[in-house]
Amino acid sequence: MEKIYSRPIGLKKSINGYCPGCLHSAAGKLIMSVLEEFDLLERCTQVDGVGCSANNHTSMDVDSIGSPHGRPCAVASAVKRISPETVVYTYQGDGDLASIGLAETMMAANRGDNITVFFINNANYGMTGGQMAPTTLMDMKTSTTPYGRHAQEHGYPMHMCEVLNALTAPSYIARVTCIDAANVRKARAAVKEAFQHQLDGKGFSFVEFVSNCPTNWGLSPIESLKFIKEKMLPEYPLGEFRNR
Amino acid sequence: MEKIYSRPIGLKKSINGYCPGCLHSAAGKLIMSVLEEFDLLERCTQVDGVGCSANNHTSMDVDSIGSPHGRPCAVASAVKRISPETVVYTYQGDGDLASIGLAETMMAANRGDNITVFFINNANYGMTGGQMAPTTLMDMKTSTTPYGRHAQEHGYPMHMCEVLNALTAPSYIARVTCIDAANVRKARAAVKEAFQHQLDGKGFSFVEFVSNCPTNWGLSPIESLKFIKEKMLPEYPLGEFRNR
Amino acid sequence: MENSILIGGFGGQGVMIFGQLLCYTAAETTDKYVTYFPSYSMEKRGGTANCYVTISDEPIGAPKAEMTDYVVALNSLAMNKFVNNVYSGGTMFINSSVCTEKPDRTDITFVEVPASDVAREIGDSRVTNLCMIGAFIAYTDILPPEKVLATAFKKLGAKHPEFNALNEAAFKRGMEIGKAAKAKK
Amino acid sequence: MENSILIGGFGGQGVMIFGQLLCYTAAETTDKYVTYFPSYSMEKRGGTANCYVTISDEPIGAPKAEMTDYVVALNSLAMNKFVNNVYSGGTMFINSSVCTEKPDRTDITFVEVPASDVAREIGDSRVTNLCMIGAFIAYTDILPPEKVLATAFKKLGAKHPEFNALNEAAFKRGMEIGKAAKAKK
Amino acid sequence: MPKIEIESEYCKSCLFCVEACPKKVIGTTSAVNSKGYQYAVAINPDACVGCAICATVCPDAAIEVYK
Amino acid sequence: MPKIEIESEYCKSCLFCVEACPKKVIGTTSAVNSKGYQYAVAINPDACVGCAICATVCPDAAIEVYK
Amino acid sequence: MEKVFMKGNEAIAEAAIRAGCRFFAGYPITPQNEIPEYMSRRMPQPDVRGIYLQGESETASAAMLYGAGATGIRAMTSSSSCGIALMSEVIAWMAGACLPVVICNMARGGPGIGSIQPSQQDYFMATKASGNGGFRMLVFAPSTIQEAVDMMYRAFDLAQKYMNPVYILSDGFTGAMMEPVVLPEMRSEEFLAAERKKNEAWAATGRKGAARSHQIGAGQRPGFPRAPLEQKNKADWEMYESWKVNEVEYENYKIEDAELIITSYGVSARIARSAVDMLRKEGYKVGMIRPIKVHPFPEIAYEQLDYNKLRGILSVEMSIPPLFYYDVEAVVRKRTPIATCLRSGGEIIERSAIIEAAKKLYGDK
Amino acid sequence: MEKVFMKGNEAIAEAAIRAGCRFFAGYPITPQNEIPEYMSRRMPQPDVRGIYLQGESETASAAMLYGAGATGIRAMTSSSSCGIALMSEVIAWMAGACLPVVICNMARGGPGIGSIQPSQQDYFMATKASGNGGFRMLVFAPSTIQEAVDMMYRAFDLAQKYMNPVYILSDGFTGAMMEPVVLPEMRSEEFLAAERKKNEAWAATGRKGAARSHQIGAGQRPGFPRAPLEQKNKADWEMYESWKVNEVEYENYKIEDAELIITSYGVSARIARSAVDMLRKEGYKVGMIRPIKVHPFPEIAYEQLDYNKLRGILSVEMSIPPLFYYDVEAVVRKRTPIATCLRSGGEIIERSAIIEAAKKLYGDK
Ligand SMILES: Cc1ncc(C[n+]2csc(CCOP(=O)(O)OP(=O)(O)O)c2C)c(N)n1
Ligand SMILES: Cc1ncc(C[n+]2csc(CCOP(=O)(O)OP(=O)(O)O)c2C)c(N)n1
Ligand code: SF4
Ligand code: SF4
Ligand code: SF4
Ligand code: SF4
Ligand code: SF4
Ligand code: SF4
Ligand SMILES: [Mg+2]
Ligand SMILES: [Mg+2]
Repeated sequence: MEKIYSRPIGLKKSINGYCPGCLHSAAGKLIMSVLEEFDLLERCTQVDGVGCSANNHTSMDVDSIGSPHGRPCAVASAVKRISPETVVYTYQGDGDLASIGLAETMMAANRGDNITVFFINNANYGMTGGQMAPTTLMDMKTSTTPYGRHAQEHGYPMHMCEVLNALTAPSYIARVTCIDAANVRKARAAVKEAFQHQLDGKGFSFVEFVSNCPTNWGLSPIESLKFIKEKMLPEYPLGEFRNR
Repeated sequence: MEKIYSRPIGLKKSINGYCPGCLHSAAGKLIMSVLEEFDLLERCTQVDGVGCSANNHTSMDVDSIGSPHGRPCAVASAVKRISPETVVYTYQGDGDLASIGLAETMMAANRGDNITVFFINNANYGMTGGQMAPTTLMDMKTSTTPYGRHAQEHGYPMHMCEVLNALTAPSYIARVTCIDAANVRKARAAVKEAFQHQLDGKGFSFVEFVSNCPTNWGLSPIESLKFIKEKMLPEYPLGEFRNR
Repeated sequence: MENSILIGGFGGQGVMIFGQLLCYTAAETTDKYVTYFPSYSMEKRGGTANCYVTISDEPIGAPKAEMTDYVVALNSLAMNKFVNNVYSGGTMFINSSVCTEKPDRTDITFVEVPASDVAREIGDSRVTNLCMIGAFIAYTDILPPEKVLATAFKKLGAKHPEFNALNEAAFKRGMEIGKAAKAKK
Repeated sequence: MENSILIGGFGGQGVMIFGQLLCYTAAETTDKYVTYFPSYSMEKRGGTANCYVTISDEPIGAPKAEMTDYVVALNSLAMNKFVNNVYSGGTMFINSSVCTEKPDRTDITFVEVPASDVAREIGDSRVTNLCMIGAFIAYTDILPPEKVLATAFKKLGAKHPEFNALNEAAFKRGMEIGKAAKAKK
Repeated sequence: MPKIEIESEYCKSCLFCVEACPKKVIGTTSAVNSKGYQYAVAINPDACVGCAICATVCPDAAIEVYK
Repeated sequence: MPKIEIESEYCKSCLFCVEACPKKVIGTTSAVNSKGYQYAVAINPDACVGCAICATVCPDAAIEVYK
Repeated sequence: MEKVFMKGNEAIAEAAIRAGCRFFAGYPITPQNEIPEYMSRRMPQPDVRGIYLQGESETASAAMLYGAGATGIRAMTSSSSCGIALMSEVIAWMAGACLPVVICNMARGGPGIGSIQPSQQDYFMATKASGNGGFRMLVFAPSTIQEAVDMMYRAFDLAQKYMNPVYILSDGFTGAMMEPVVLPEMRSEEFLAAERKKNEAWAATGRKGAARSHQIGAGQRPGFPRAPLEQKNKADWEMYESWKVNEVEYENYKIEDAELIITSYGVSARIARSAVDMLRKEGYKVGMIRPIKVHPFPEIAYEQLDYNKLRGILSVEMSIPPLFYYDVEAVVRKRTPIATCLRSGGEIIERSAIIEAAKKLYGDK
Repeated sequence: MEKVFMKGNEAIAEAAIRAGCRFFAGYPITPQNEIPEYMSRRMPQPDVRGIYLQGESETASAAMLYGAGATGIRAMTSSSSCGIALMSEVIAWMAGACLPVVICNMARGGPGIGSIQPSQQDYFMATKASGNGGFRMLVFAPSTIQEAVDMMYRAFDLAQKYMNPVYILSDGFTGAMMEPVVLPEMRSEEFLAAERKKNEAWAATGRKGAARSHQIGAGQRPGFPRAPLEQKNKADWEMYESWKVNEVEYENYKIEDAELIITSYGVSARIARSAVDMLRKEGYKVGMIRPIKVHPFPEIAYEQLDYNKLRGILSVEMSIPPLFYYDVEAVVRKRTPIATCLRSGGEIIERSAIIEAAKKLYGDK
């Protein structure tokens, strides 16, 4: 009998620190799986943002740099320029990438630094207890929008793929989700494509995962998938925004 | 005999600190002139970035806040929310607004804060001696791109109007220049429109001035206008990007 | 008189509510000094969650007591981790439904409360903690049971009045278990 | 021996070049200690620009001397601002083309150099500073004139060899003026 | 015959696999792992067709599939 | 008759007005202001038509126009 | 007044509001999240009508606070350790611009991200250098929630009085724990309006007919004409010196006959105090000096000791390397031995360790 | 070696490159712009082949440096005062992650934006708290361009030796002035390759068959397994204590028979030295103690003084309020009077003022 689906070898042999049903785990799993397929586990560096992604370094067995909150892209740009033979990627939440780190993200993209950026959009600050993020949906209640997110006061959800698409340099931009098997497969293909861009020296590649935060959304894992499908995806349409 | 063109009363009765032919002066003059027309000189607050704009507070006779480098939009957002009856606007260079302050600029825009932002794009860091800015043109030599700006190393010029146009909240976005009388008149109209948006409570309004830096460009004032026309404008097309 | 209590379990088991119900009751119905100190692991769910409660006649210096008079363990992880935090002569309450091997310490008393089983019988695993509180209060007499229950109604019933009956049932069953244990001592 | 010199003028008048030519010459052709300290106002153009030069046989403590042996003023603003920075007995060189009213201090010597006029005659206002240097060197004998001129050729002529002739002409005219003044003293 | 293996210590009981399996192979029992999670088990292993949907959706990579 | 007034102390000699004036009204002389700038002057005032182009382009608001 | 059982962070937030805080900007960071969260709920309420604004970062939040300060409204931010570090530049600007704002640091382990557990490793950052340029602030160090609440209330008045940021150096322990607390009275709308009115003499919210336009900026005193920076530095220095006379605050606890002094501040002092009590019960003549403000440092408290009588001083803090210790050492001037009892990195100091260290220093008894 | 007449900033940049610096990230700020500008020209040259990267801010530049540090390459950043303040959080991270980087502060007036003129108002920020968490760094304070160059050269070795950021606290004066300087030898490619190779034991540039993946992060020692934060804090403390033995550097100038000691550091000390010379010429028995590193503070220099002989100490710095003074005061322990001679806000201290203050303190002669 042949093993047709295995746990990626880049994952440590222990339970990780993410909550049950958190799709952070799913994204990490795909990244490890693609690195394994490309035989890059031994020549990659992961740059983690601050957020629930801080769990990564306890579960992923690759070289990694825990970066100051919001600064992974700046850190990764330096690492890649110094060590071009290393595959360098960041792993960041929406607070990290789209709020405190927005300038670093956009400027690395604008410089066309040859790095890959994974963006976990769960519409809140998961790690710190579910505060409003730039990506929080309209009317969504969070611990700092107790009365809901309202346009007048808080503006609108931030669409990072679309914003990055306004820049010249990025070479690959895609938005995916892991809510079901079909989407997981598409997400994996996007991760692969992104790394391929880096291997080909094409510059900045970016994959946004429309994700969940069952804990802070106050939903069961299954309910949270439904929420993604019904609420998140209409706001954050999936697809490839750029592939050159 | 009637005076048909006067020095705006918002300008102090002394020479300002800008270099000869610097269009910073032109932008400031237009802003003062529109504030005078709208009778807002007594109820406005100007938030200055750090850059050559630091000259403003010595020449403009309105309430003003000198803001930490890059943070005018955050400062202005707070001021406007606390004091909605005040017309609040920022005045920022490209280093200030599009580099160190990129996150603050974009997030104020994304929140739709009811402020007006004037952006002086002179393709370098004027105040500090002409270093590369995000807006520096391709192949342009600056004091930190001694061999020219090259895509591979430095990426591409940043188009702030276009980037902001990828956000939902902003209500007015325009790019103007002051290289000749016709353009000065259009620029003034844009300044007026921007303030009108704020007076109407429509949210974030943004006017980019394609400007010059004769000193650091190493050109005479007249040559610098030619450079804008021939090199800057093809990269930074003028026009209204949004007006709702 | 100072009573210090350490409550430990998994996140989601109602550890914090346990501690807070004691504290609110003490703070709002007595003149005692009361402190509450929560301590989470990084993970929000699945991780460990503990809290420290001190109820005292005098100002409280160390709200996170190294050694406490009582430890309440809602799972075996907490039981094993905190068994040495009980003062000699103190008491450890264990959720015996899930804590199978009792640690061997002979200088403290163990009160076994099959709280998870009770909750399952009552029909909602979320009332495990109320059962433990019932047992704890009945055994220790630290606070009047009716006051604690009233606090539970006030704090937990406000949002979910439908839980009041379940909570009360669990609390009462816990009290019985606590009383029985006390009688034995 | 320590010689301290303060050069002042508008940005764009070649103040910094004046100072640097002295310094490079001293540093590269003598064993002396040399320091150069520039001081700009905020504006890049049109603002004031000054620099301090010290050439000494011993290590230099204060590269920005409060009082100097010599002040060179390329405009009247600098002249009036710095006239009191000259040690009693010291010398002030003024660009007499633009400095009309000489300040009244009798304990120092004024050397008037119509440098802007000379430059205009030579055909380029940018050589004003070279004329001043010529006068300064001829009057003070601080450095050998041919070395200073060689430095000018090396530093300024590298990018713009077409200026060498103009610079030399200005320098020489300045020297004549300086020599004449020296003869008078 | 296709089969799945669930590493109970990695499972967090999110139930994604339970929901996703087209053959209703997976469920939970009262058993919990060391972290207190009621882990998933192949309660109906014979129905498994080895489609790997469960493993694909399992965020925690707790499932391996054999065919 | 239209005329312009240039406040010499505000002028930085950028020459924008000189370049822009359709009637070649403006030029410079050897005179400098207190900042050392060779300020602009109406050297040919009678030609002025009061179009205010010079004032419009003067970044330093040194020109006022009467008509 | 009524006692309420509250979480430290929430009590602090409510105290700020009662003191008249009507603007809060902040960015999430554990262990102070309940402060912004509380503010986001509370500010819009009809009895407050204040503004909660979530910054896109600590830098932006501080800049928002800077803007708020420039309007003359009572305003604050809070964060924790690395988040406060990220505010350094703007804090220096606020001090440079003489803005009456309040900054609250619910400190955690460090350096950098450190740990989310409570710590006192920011002592130097708070008392010596929260940014560039050598400015200083009044730094309160609450030992209990009640004290935190009272300090927060006073902080706004002091910020206004001195036209300088006031700093609350608390910690994640005090923020996360709960305790009964008496909340201060809500400042009246009239009072706040009057204060705001006063500030119109310099606030940059539109000139409104003022003789001079108001310009706020680092290096300028609000409402005063521009002057050389050195002049402002000097005026600031004079103010700091005046604090040494007027703003020193500390507590002596059982020191009269003490042969051993435990000295500590903030949450450590709370624990140390109970160690003093227990040591006293065992017959040790132990007392405590507790700076209530850690800047200005209460040198006088240590000067007044009778060093002939002392066996030593035990300096207790949750920081390794010790930091508070250096200020103690500087004032004690080797007149008696100083020992330390330390924890760090988020570990909470144990009373038993303090007792042990005290006994050791006390010597044979 | 040949003397060249160079601008301080450029000499510093060249010295860094000769010491093996192969990565520079920075953001423009006066008065240190010639450093990044020089780096942008020099790094791409064939004898260097290093990387110049302009950050989008000081925060980003510091983060880039953090990333560079994590690769084991020799790397630095430079900035000035408020720019350095903006790096605080990341500097704390670099200390937390034990990265061997070099940070250069060409200080200017403060607080906040202050002035672009030289100043020494960042003394506390540099020596006591460049961020959160109580970490410390070796802090060099060059007095001349030559010294700045030599220190810069040594800084990289020391950063590597201690696996801790090293800080150069210079100022806009030293950066902007020009002086003849002897540049150190260019470190060989072989030496640098060997150093880089050593760092592969912990660098995070791809696992390459290592037994354990390498993880860099604040709170972790590179190459070591994860341990509790407190343990790391303790190890850091031990390192800091070891510096007090091994890294103290200061200069005594004409102190043998001195009855008055002038003490000063950095650019002020340069000016003070010439004041000493002039005072000596007038017959005053004056000497100078000059810390060469300002952290660890050279306490021993002041301990070795014969206080019976002294009329006093004059502490000279370009900072109001005085900061360096406090370290002097702490070690002098009231054994002799201390006076200050200060300027601030970008004003440069005058030799005449030092002389005057010294004479006053010296008393009748
Ligand atoms: C400078 C700084 N500010 C704030 C924090 C606190 N912090 C830790 S995680 C986090 C939010 C992370 O949210 P996000 O990036 O969306 O990640 P998620 O947890 O949602 O995956 C914040 C604000 C920090 N560590 N550092
Ligand atoms: C935090 C910080 N970093 C850097 C500086 C230095 N600085 C002053 S002005 C300036 C550049 C301004 O360039 P830009 O915004 O384009 O304005 P311009 O002068 O070109 O109009 C910089 C980097 C500063 N003052 N503060
Ligand atoms: S808090 Fe939210 S984002 Fe973080 S691990 Fe839990 S579910 Fe995932
Ligand atoms: S340096 Fe450039 S931008 Fe600044 S005032 Fe001069 S010309 Fe204008
Ligand atoms: S492999 Fe397919 S059929 Fe088998 S358990 Fe998984 S999902 Fe069900
Ligand atoms: S999907 Fe994975 S983690 Fe979730 S229940 Fe199934 S096996 Fe467990
Ligand atoms: S108003 Fe018109 S014609 Fe008259 S000077 Fe100006 S530009 Fe020339
Ligand atoms: S445009 Fe204005 S500043 Fe320029 S030369 Fe004419 S008058 Fe002078
Ligand atoms: Mg998130
Ligand atoms: Mg610019």
